[in-house]
Amino acid sequence: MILGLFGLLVGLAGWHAGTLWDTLAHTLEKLFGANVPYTLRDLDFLVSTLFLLGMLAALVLYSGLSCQRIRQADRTAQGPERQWSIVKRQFLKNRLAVAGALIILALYLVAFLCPFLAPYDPVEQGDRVQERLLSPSAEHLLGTDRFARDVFSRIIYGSRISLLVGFLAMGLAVTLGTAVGAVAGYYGGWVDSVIMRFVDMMLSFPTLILIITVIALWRNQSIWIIITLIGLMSWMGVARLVRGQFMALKEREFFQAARALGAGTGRLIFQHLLPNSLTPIIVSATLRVGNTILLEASLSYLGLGVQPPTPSWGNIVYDTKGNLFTEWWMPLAAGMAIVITVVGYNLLGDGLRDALDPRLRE
Amino acid sequence: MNRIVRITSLGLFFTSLSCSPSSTPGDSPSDSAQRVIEVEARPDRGRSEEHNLEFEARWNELYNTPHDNGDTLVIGTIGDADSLNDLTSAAITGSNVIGLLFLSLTRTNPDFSHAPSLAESWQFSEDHLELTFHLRDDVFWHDGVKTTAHDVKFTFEKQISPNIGWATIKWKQFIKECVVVDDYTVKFIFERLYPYQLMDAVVGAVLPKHILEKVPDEEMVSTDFNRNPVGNGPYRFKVWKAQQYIEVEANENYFAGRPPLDRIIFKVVPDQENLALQLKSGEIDFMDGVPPRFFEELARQENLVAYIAPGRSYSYLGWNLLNPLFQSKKVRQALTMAINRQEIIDSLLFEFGEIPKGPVLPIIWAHHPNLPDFPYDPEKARQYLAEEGWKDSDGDGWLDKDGQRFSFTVKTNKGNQIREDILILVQDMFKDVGIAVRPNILEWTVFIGDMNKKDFEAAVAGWSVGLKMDMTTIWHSDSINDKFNFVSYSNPEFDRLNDAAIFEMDSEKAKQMWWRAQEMIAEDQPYTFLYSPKDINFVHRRFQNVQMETVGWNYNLEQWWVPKDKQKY
Amino acid sequence: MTDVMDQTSPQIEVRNLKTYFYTEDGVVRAVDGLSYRLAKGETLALVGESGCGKSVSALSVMRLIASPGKIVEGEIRLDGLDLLQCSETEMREVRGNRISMIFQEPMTSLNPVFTIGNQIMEAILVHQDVSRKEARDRTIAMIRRVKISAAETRVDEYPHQMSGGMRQRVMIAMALACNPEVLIADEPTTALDVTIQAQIMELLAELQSEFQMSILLITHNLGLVAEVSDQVAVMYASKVVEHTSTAELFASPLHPYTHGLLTSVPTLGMSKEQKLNVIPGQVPNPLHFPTGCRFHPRCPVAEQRCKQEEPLLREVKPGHWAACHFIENGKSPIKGADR
Amino acid sequence: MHTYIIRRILISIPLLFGLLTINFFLIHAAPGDPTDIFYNPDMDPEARENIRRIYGLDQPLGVQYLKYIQGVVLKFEFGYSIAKKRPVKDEILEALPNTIQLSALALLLELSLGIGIGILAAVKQQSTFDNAIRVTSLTFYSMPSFYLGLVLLFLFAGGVSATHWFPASGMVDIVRHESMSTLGRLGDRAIHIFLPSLTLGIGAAAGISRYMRGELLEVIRQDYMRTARAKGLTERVVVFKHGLRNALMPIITIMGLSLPFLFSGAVIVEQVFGWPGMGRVAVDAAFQRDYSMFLAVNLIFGAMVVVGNLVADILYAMVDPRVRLS
Repeated sequence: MILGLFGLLVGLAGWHAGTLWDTLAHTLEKLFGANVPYTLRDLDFLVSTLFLLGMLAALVLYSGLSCQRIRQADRTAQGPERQWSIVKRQFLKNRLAVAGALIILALYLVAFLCPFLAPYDPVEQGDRVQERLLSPSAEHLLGTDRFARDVFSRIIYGSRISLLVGFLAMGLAVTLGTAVGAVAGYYGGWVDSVIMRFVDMMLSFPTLILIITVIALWRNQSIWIIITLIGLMSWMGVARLVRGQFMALKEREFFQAARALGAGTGRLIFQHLLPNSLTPIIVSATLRVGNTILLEASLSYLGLGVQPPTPSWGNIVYDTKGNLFTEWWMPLAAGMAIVITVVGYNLLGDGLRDALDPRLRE
Repeated sequence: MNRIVRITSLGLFFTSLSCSPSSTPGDSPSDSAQRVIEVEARPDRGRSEEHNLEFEARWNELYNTPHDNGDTLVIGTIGDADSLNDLTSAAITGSNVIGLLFLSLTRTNPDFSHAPSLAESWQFSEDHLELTFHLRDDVFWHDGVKTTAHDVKFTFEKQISPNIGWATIKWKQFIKECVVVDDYTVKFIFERLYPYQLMDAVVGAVLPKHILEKVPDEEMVSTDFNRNPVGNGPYRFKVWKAQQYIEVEANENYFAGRPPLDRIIFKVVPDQENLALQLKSGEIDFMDGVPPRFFEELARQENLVAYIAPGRSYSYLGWNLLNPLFQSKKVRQALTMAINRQEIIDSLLFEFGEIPKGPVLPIIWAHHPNLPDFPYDPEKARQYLAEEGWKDSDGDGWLDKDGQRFSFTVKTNKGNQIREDILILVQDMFKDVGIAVRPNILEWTVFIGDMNKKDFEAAVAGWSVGLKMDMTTIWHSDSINDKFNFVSYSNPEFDRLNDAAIFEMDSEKAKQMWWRAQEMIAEDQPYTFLYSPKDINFVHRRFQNVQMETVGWNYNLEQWWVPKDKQKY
Repeated sequence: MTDVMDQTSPQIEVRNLKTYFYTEDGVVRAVDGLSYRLAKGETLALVGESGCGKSVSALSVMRLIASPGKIVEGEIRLDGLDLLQCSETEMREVRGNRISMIFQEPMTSLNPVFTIGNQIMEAILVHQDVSRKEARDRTIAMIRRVKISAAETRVDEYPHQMSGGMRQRVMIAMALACNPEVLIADEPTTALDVTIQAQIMELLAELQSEFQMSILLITHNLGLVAEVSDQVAVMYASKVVEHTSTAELFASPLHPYTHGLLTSVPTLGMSKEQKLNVIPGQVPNPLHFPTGCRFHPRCPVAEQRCKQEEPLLREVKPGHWAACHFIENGKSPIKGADR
Repeated sequence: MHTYIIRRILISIPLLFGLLTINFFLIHAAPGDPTDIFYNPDMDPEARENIRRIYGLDQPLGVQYLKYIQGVVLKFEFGYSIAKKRPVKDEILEALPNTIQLSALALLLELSLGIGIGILAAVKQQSTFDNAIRVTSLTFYSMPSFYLGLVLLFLFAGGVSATHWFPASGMVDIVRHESMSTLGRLGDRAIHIFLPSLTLGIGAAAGISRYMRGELLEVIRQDYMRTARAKGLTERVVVFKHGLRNALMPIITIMGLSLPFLFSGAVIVEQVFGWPGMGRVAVDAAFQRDYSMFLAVNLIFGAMVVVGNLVADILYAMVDPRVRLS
């Protein structure tokens, strides 16, 4: 089912360019009149993230239901609702985790509402002679860059790239990793050893350098290529994880039983193994988002990120580090934005782990 | 020293150079309170075969001013050298070091005329096809061997060897052979007559035969000499730590006497901010091609002196003439008028630059002072475009013509922030006249590849102007394929003029032809000539006798010195 | 039969011990007013269903209750010394030295990364100042004592190289290394299979007579109790409900719960018609015990009174203590309780 | 043991081979050409052709591949660097020690800081101290290395004159180093390597401390800890002897896995602090399409990762008696 979701996901990635957008935009124009707050780019982001949030929700739900399955399999007398109330309580109890969740939530709101929140258009340039490199003030909270663009607005819009990259790349990585890990873990034997050798090989690439090379294969680094590359570069961890899970679960009674009852491969994987591996997958996925965001930032810093003038936090730092002597607040702010986001995701991930993982429960 | 035309790549390799300061020689800035020295440009004298006594006198004066020895100069450079062997070096850092380690037959004067160096004197034969050099007999390689005519001949043979791939091999194309008359006399025999015979003969550092003759041509690219050169110049090679620094030390038995500074160290720092930081904190003493954005901060530093020199390079926005969009001259002129070049200079170069009207910069003798120009005028631009049929018929704010929107991609190379910025600015400026521009910033190698394949609509790039007046490789229709006429500019009349001018021995006649040629290009606007950046150099004020000259900031590097009481190291 | 309660100088005496756990959903009264005495060289069995607070009480004696658990009240006297008044340092002197403990799961109770020898020696080295050499010799001797063959080689083996039974022997060796006065055995055999169980218990009995130590045996296995213990204390819902000599208990269980407990295990010579008695309902939630007699919801003879009044543990007949309102002159309220 | 190591090495050979192959075709597939760095109008197309011929770039890709592999396998020869005008081997032999120096120190920092803080946080679990530590370490963990580097650079390397305590780039004071006493040189190296290794190590350290905390909390729950306490051991002995050793085992594996990230980090850090290491060589090689250099660098990185993991596994087997290498 993950694969299915991934299918959709890829579809979306391709789809975003498709004509469907124009029609969407035009209908919006008809609805709101000419002055639609959202541009095509916005819609693009909106739909994809909404979709992804949906996907995550689905996954969590799925894993929740499956938790119940494994509980019963394990003969521990706990209904799903009890299970869930525990998880919920555990999570809410963890103040840091809640904080993380709130940060992420806030960030998504910001990303969704950019057109309303940002005081200026992020790429619109002001009077480049009079209004460039202004210091922070009431009308320009973080001053303006050398194109007289409002840095604050750029950082607000930058959130979209980072969030999009983080989310999509992670989705890709996790899906891929799960698929590979599942195959290796389920079949074991030589299949496993071949796959794992490959994983080892991938792991021994210094990611950044490889991406630098591969990215050159494309003329212009559209955000989608970057996302794909980052995804393709960071699935190995998940693969190992899932494989391990499968290996362990295969020893469990409920699986032996199911197999003894002659359940088919598909059923075994999707009904028994996968659901019970989801908890760690979700946790590691959440924690992974942070890494992907950092990777995107590093790429942008090397000048390999999204093409200007589109703002991303990474390329704002890259772009304004020359001002460090004088307008130091610009790179500082953009960098802090990255840090806060990643912190948010990691807190969230920790929280989820502590909540979902019974072993860690005090 | 050997300066050549090169595409300024990655923005790291601006061939920098300044002109003679208004201040008189010897009087160095630290005496006067002056901390920013603006230098006025003076064009070279074109074809110059006779000595320029005035400059030679000054050179010797500089050399003989009483001075203290000692101290070290740390030069910050963003890129490492690739080789210290003139035959294989491609990076600018390399050629700067080579300038200190090796002698050429002649030294270049501030006005591009030739001064004695390894060669004491030279003269042409009657038919002007033979050029004889008389070498000094007191020049020694750093390993003690004498430098002789045999080295000169050997060097020439290596330079033209196809199995070595010397970068400026083309300069030797009209030299038939090099003959050793006696140990200190060498003769170059030319196939034909042309203005730059002397320059072509002397270009390139003379190399030690007794060391390199053992090396097969194919192995020249990787021979140990590339990293452990033995020269005969004022400084001798000491150590090169890859990606860290190259250190040279004073050559005690240099024929003109020991240079004052004990050591000169080229420190490699791969990051612009870091370099500026070290200049500020005094970890490095000198940096050329300082990005304008740092000027303000660095000029504030008490212990730094700035030298502002007119640029030897210009950046342009080239229109691919094979693309139907840009085939109309009027459209190209309109595009130029749509760009506020002064603003680019003001905002991106912090006013350290000028608008070049044509491809030949003021510092070149053939420069045309009043070319037709297309100053910023969006109104006129729209009008021109309208006349060419580009109107905003569907009222969406973008110009269109028979249903096709006026939009194109502008490519440039990554790493040169100013160029990247220009794309952003230009995109905004074109928007005002209703033209949609998509920036596309590519890696250097990819960018060059696309330019060669003509796989671009418009591109921002730059040329740095060479010593020779020759427009062939960039503008001639023969250069369209796998040469440097990227935009495929083709104009028979221009070709004819150019070909004639190259070989015109009469400077005045030549000048007229070059002017005509420049007018054509200015008229046709195959490029929009964006800006010619001034070159910003910062040097620590303790250094005396700093004489930045037209031929480069390192014109008299070997003569810089520091008073004992001010010496740092 | 000797009189447990006023026996001279009990080895260990627990009075009205209360250990509570302060969880976010409320106070769990794991041990709630527990009292018992254990005489020198004797074995007291603490019996009860799982979750009735047996193990917690044991850990309380060792003062190994970690937060959110806390000993809120009571006395624990070891030869008159009140452990609850001891400082942590003094307590450390007691642990593993005068009182030591073996745990339920031999598989996980040994540290996987140290040799068993190392782990036994540790105990000796902390409590007695002897050279490592000496300590090692003793360790080997100890291992031999618990009937592990080839002690000299076994001493350097790691837990994972041993069977469950072996590990439990190692645990015992570790516990007895400094021949303690009291050994607390918390379900020492539940994790082992029957044949091994017997061996281990045998071993314990042997060592007991050898070391003259008292054993507090915590178990739910009445079979074991019958075999080894001199005294029995039956726990229900964090309290002792009956306390007497083993023989007496099995002869005439007075408390309805004890009765239920006994009749719920098959005994030899039990005719087929006699069917196993099952105690209805389940163990009450320690978060909120029933008012009055905590057993009343499950008690066959419970009445209104049981709901209000909490019965005290009283001597219902000489040497026999029980907590039930309806025990008159040593007669169980349940018909045919005495056999 | 030995057989195990040998077997592992044998297994890793095809792995590295695959790595080499993939890289080879990747870098050649990438547009652009190494001779582009000689690009200037004075160079005739013929001259470029000469260079291409000298470096054998004119031959079909397959042939180039076979030749390269042959060179590597038979003569352990990595070819010539077009950009550096010298045998690849020399360049690497110069850069590798520097990167190893940097990474090693970073690793040391990572472990000492990470483990130390992790333990503190675990022992003081749920205390405000614990939370403070967690948030701070998380912040560093979530900080892009280039950003941290930039900040440190400007705070302590000259941006703020008041706190100009460290040099901004390089490995040594290139002017004075030669004339220093042995001790002086050591100090010189120390202050030069400090900021880079800090930048590289601190993020990872934060990561480790997070793991460490988790592991220790996990271990503290184990039965054998109770046993240890029951023996009358002091809490310190219980935690540090019985707890730590168990908690450290997973850290070893993580350490092994963290190597590639360390190298990726080096790419950035070396750029920011002008550290003359493999990272910079790699980036240059990638951008300049310096084929043989690029391949060699990646091969080395790969090999180091393989060895690192091997070492990690061996260490693991040493601390965990349950694991048998065979």
